[in-house]
Amino acid sequence: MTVMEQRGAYRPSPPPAWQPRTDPAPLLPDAEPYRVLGTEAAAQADPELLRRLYAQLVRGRRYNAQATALTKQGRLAVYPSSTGQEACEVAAALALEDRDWLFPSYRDTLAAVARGLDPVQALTLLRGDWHTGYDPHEHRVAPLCTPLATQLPHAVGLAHAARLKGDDVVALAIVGDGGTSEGDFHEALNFAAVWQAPVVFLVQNNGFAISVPLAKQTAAPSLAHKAVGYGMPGRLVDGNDAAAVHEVLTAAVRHAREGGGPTLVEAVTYRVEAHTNADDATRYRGDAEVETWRGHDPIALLEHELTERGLIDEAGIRAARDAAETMAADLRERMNQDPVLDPMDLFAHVYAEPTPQLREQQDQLRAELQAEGEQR
Amino acid sequence: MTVMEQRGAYRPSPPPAWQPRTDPAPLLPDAEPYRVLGTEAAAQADPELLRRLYAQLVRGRRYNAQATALTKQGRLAVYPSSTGQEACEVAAALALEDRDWLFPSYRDTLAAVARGLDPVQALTLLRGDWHTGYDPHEHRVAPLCTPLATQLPHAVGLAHAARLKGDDVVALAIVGDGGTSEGDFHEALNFAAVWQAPVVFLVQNNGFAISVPLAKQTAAPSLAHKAVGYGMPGRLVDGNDAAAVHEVLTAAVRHAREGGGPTLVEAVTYRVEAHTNADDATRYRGDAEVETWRGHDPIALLEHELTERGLIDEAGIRAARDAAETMAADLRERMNQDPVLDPMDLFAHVYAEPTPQLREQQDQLRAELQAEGEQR
Amino acid sequence: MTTVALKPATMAQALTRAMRDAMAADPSVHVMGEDVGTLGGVFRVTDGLAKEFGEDRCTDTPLAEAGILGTAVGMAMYGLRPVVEMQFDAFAYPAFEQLISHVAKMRNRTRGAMPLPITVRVPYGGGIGGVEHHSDSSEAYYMATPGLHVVTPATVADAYGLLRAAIASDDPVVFLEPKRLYWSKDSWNPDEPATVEPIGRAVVRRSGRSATLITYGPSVPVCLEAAEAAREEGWDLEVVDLRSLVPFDDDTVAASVRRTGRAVVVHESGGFGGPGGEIAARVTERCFHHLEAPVLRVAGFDIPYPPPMLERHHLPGVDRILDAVGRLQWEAES
Amino acid sequence: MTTVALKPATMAQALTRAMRDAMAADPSVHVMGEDVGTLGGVFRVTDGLAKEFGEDRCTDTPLAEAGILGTAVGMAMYGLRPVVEMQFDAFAYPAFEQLISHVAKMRNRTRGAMPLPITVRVPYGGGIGGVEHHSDSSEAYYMATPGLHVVTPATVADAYGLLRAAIASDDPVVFLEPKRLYWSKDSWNPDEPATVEPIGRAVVRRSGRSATLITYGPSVPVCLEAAEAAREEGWDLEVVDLRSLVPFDDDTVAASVRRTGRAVVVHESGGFGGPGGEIAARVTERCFHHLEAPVLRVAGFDIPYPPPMLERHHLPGVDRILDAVGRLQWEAES
Ligand SMILES: Cc1ncc(C[n+]2csc(CCOP(=O)(O)OP(=O)(O)O)c2C)c(N)n1
Ligand SMILES: Cc1ncc(C[n+]2csc(CCOP(=O)(O)OP(=O)(O)O)c2C)c(N)n1
Ligand SMILES: [Mg+2]
Ligand SMILES: [Mg+2]
Repeated sequence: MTVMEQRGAYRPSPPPAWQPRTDPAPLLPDAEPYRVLGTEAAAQADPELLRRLYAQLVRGRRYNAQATALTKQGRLAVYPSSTGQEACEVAAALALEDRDWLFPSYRDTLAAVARGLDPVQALTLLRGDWHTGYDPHEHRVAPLCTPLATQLPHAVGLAHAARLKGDDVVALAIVGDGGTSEGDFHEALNFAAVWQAPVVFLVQNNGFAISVPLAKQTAAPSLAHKAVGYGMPGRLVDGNDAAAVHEVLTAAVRHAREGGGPTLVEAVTYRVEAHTNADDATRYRGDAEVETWRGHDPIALLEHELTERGLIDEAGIRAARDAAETMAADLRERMNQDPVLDPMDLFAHVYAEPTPQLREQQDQLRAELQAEGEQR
Repeated sequence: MTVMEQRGAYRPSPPPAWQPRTDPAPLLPDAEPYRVLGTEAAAQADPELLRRLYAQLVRGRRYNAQATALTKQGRLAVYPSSTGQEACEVAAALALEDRDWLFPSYRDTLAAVARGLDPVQALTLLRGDWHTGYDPHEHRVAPLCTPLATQLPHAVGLAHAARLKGDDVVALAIVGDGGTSEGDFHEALNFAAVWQAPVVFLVQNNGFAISVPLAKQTAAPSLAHKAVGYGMPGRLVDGNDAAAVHEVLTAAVRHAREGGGPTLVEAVTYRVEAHTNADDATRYRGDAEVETWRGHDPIALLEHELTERGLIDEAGIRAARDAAETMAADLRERMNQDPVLDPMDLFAHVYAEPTPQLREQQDQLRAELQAEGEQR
Repeated sequence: MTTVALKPATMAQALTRAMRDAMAADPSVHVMGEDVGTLGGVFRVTDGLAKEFGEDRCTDTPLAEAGILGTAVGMAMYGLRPVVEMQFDAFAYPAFEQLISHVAKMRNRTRGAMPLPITVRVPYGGGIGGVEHHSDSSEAYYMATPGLHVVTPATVADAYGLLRAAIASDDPVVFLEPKRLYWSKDSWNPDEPATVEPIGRAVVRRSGRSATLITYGPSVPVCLEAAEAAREEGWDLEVVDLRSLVPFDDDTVAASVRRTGRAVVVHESGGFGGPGGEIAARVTERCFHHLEAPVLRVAGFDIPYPPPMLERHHLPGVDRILDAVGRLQWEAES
Repeated sequence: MTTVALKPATMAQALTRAMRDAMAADPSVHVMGEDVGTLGGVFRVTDGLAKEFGEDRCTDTPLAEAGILGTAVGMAMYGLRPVVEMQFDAFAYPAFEQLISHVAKMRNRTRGAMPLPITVRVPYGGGIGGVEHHSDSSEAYYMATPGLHVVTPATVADAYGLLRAAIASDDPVVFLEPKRLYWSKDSWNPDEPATVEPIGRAVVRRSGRSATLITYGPSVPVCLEAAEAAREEGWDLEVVDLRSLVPFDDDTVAASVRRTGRAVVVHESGGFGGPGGEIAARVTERCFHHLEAPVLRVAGFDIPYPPPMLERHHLPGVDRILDAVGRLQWEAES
């Protein structure tokens, strides 16, 4: 066989496989984060929704403060606060219907709580009496996910399965700016787009992954610009503007519900407190930056809007605060009780039925506990 | 502590962290794959370069044919042909300086050969007498990489290390359309962009990952659109137009060399033959598609240009073919010799020094071989 | 459902049949992976499933193993029973995190609220002349991970029975398919498929009185061959096919070794840190006073899997097994 | 180089000092990982390195473990000596493919042309009240992977010595740091750092005649404590600290067991498929006729690592070790 026999024909056209596919333009995010509060768009917002958001923000802030306080009292092993990020947490919860699913990261207990989860159950992982402290099916909240970005493919798979079954279910998954660097982020978004799965990916860009600032995490124009590479819309939103986050997420959820496929939403926000109570943020950032962000506080932004426009009065504000205090008091009280633990639970859920090997170990621990009990 | 004390101040500005960063516009690929041959741009091309590319394409096609023939003769365990993709393979090799590094995937033995590697060494992996059949340092060709996309972070690390050492070295890594779905692709591009490492990523979009067509692999407008999500330029090129691929890659290499950071290049091409000799492509695609692509053959495209413009004559074409035949004859002859193997090599390179455990196993095999020898 | 005459059948065909029957019986069974749909898998083990059940039930995924297993987790969360194919042993590694931190742990993490009935099919082991990264024996990784079941068939009938049991299991199962047995044939009758036994039972493939060969998967036929050859040397070897590495059938194995008093564990996986250490240790714990000699191990060398032309020197063969049997301190006997 | 008085020092400080000395001695040593630069690591083990050597030598990477290890591979290909930090044990899993298929195999794949002198530091094990995925004992995975060295210190001096040796090694080393010993103190003198012994030597931490406890890393102090407690029961226990799991110091271990005739392997990792099986099997192979009882194992249970409030029931403690010692068939003695 000679080379010439092997050679194909000449045709000076563009490569045949290539066709202009999806138009990229509508997938690209706007040049600025979308805002509602303090802009003309605010006039369109539903006052009732704004008041609901406000009450939840106030409650969320109080929840964060209470949880952090519990770490100091030794009642929580660790707490990653979402103080300053409440608008994202709350809007994510409120953008979903009951039948939808939330896939939180380890920082998003507040989103789970705003969705209806008992705060004590939400904090189980961080108290340390078990891992996931709730039945995920009850409120359709997936287990809080510690390994970063690894829950994103779960959200895609669940949404895909629901669609295959003909169920009207959207999954909303939350990930941090740092988490976008993981391979699982990439694979999840790609699967979602190829399968046109009803998923919304919410990136809470809070400026840091523990000590690592965004500039060391990515060189992209914005994280929302990643969307076009998967063929899904990317949206950029002011993450401290609860009305804006809610609007953008609601639109993305609707888009997904209507068969439009996934959306990537980047919410620009800031982690006002340290990474967790165990972290020392002064090692990697200055007070000035934090102070600047305190000037863009999600509660203040919304309260200003509500007050300015006469949508809330002193009593309304007080009611929100009181409700938050009640939640906090109840949480404090219940967290101050020692959980009742059964060490034998260690073996109860490894498999549907313990293996013969586990049964032996179970017997061993039982005997040890008995001996311990007798000694006392 | 009450909620109000916890609350920050009001400031109706955009979120402080957010600044318009990199301008996305220049990072986006053109709407159509860039072409040179058969367009006005061809007039600008260096005739000497075109002739060099032509000779290499012809040689590459012959190399592919010879390697495939060797599988039929049982001289190669398996061969993934790059027939139809020679323009990418050859242009990748020629776009680099000697001091640069090439990171091929398992399909890219031709790129390695075009870079100067002995074809027999390049085929060692596929013959089965060892894994990497050459010293990567000699021609600065990283080991052929079978696990898809996993060599991309290596390319980034090497380029980064060279830059840290002050060396003028660019790394060019090749990956398939399927490989872009892997997490390692994502992580490699992100690291490259954050570190501004001198790397060029060449995606050979040949339409398939074994049997899986591009439409099941991605929903993106193009694979080159992924670049903007990392903050690097994305370029789309006709992968069968050797002059175009060479020009785009050369520009990307220069950009990297000058400190401009990485580029993602998508070359639109087609895998004319089956995935490997062991594959049956009729199971997943029709002849018509293949025929269409044979009409956009890289050799024919370039030969037409050269002939039309009088840059090559019959003698020149014959010379290229003769050189290819000589290479093929030499390759055939050398591959028809049985490689000399020493089973004791199994232990020679696991560690710098064999562990005591390996020494025991070494002794065992030595004794077995001796016993075998005595039996004969 | 039409009946296909598969008599004699290959192990690959039995596996296909198991998935087909499972999919027909239970609409929540979904097959997914690279090239499993249109192509029917690079080993043709999923051949015909997409055609019969549609692409939504047998899906060609994008090329990303963590994504495949990760989305399977989500699908299982929603009540499906994904059967995931990893194309080759070493290409399952990108999915390691999903397997270890989620698949293996989800039931436990959620106190049983979220079991994950996922079957992860992994073609494994060597002997087929595969180039690097295509012949790993990765069972040690899976065995060391609580929450996973780990099974591997050695016969055509077991391929069917174990895969049905794996898919039916409410726990995740790593289903290791010995590549070099894919084309092994048997006169297995697919119309009377073996009763599906629960996972976890070893089987004595050959009875013997001198010593026990404990093995599984690709090494079972090798051990049976060795047992035949051993007769010439005057040894009557028993061969135990574990079939399930997790759970481990201590009863069957210990009963055999107590009878014979001597044992060799045989596998293709590297010896150091491989399954054989665990097996030898547990046998010794249980049978110490019945042992005439230490339990020995015949395994692959502790090296990266060799290139095709050298693999025969690596793989435990009949001679190496007989050598080990010879070292079982027979002098003590006489 | 200024000398810091670190006397007594913690294990964390000794590790920092080892990296600092290695970086000062060899400009090709680069530290990289999540939060290792400005913050100095979540355990502060890289504290001060970025300040002293600059961010190019101690680099905060993007958050992606495969990317971290994968780029380290490329850096090592170009002659650097990367010291990679994985933030926690379970967060090393996303890098598994890079570790198994590239880091462990590159030297072999290239016939020695491309060795990869990479140190992968992995804080491992429990006992610090970490939430899920923060307390895995993953050594079994690494032990089963030819091409890797696997070491783990139990003392402050060894932390320094072994890490220097790991960084100096031309082979990749998985360096397992027992998290709960990070703050253990010793009167180690950093100005006369222990001579850097080559990797692969176990050490007898306590001599005894009744039985040998074979252990490593976080379980060494527990075994020493158990040995003290055992005196009351009339047992004089020897404690062997393996320090290196790969290569394994068969000579030291076997010599001890031949002396004592009895052995218990103790580790925190799960028992089934864990390091103990390998260790028990090799000890038995070598010391069969010296053994008065089977080698027993005291290990973590075969379960996902428990939540903080239950971890004490999982971790092998003094009582469980003494129970095992008690089962070493002492009746036979009398
Ligand atoms: C796979 C993985 N790697 C590392 C970690 C350790 N870790 C916990 S939080 C964190 C930073 C996360 O940053 P980001 O994604 O931005 O979320 P944020 O903390 O800001 O909410 C890191 C590195 C982890 N949990 N998972
Ligand atoms: C990590 C990994 N997963 C799966 C495979 C098996 N495999 C080999 S080639 C191939 C398809 C590759 O497609 P693409 O990246 O488009 O490259 P092409 O073959 O078209 O050159 C697959 C799935 C592999 N080699 N590595
Ligand atoms: Mg963040
Ligand atoms: Mg392809």
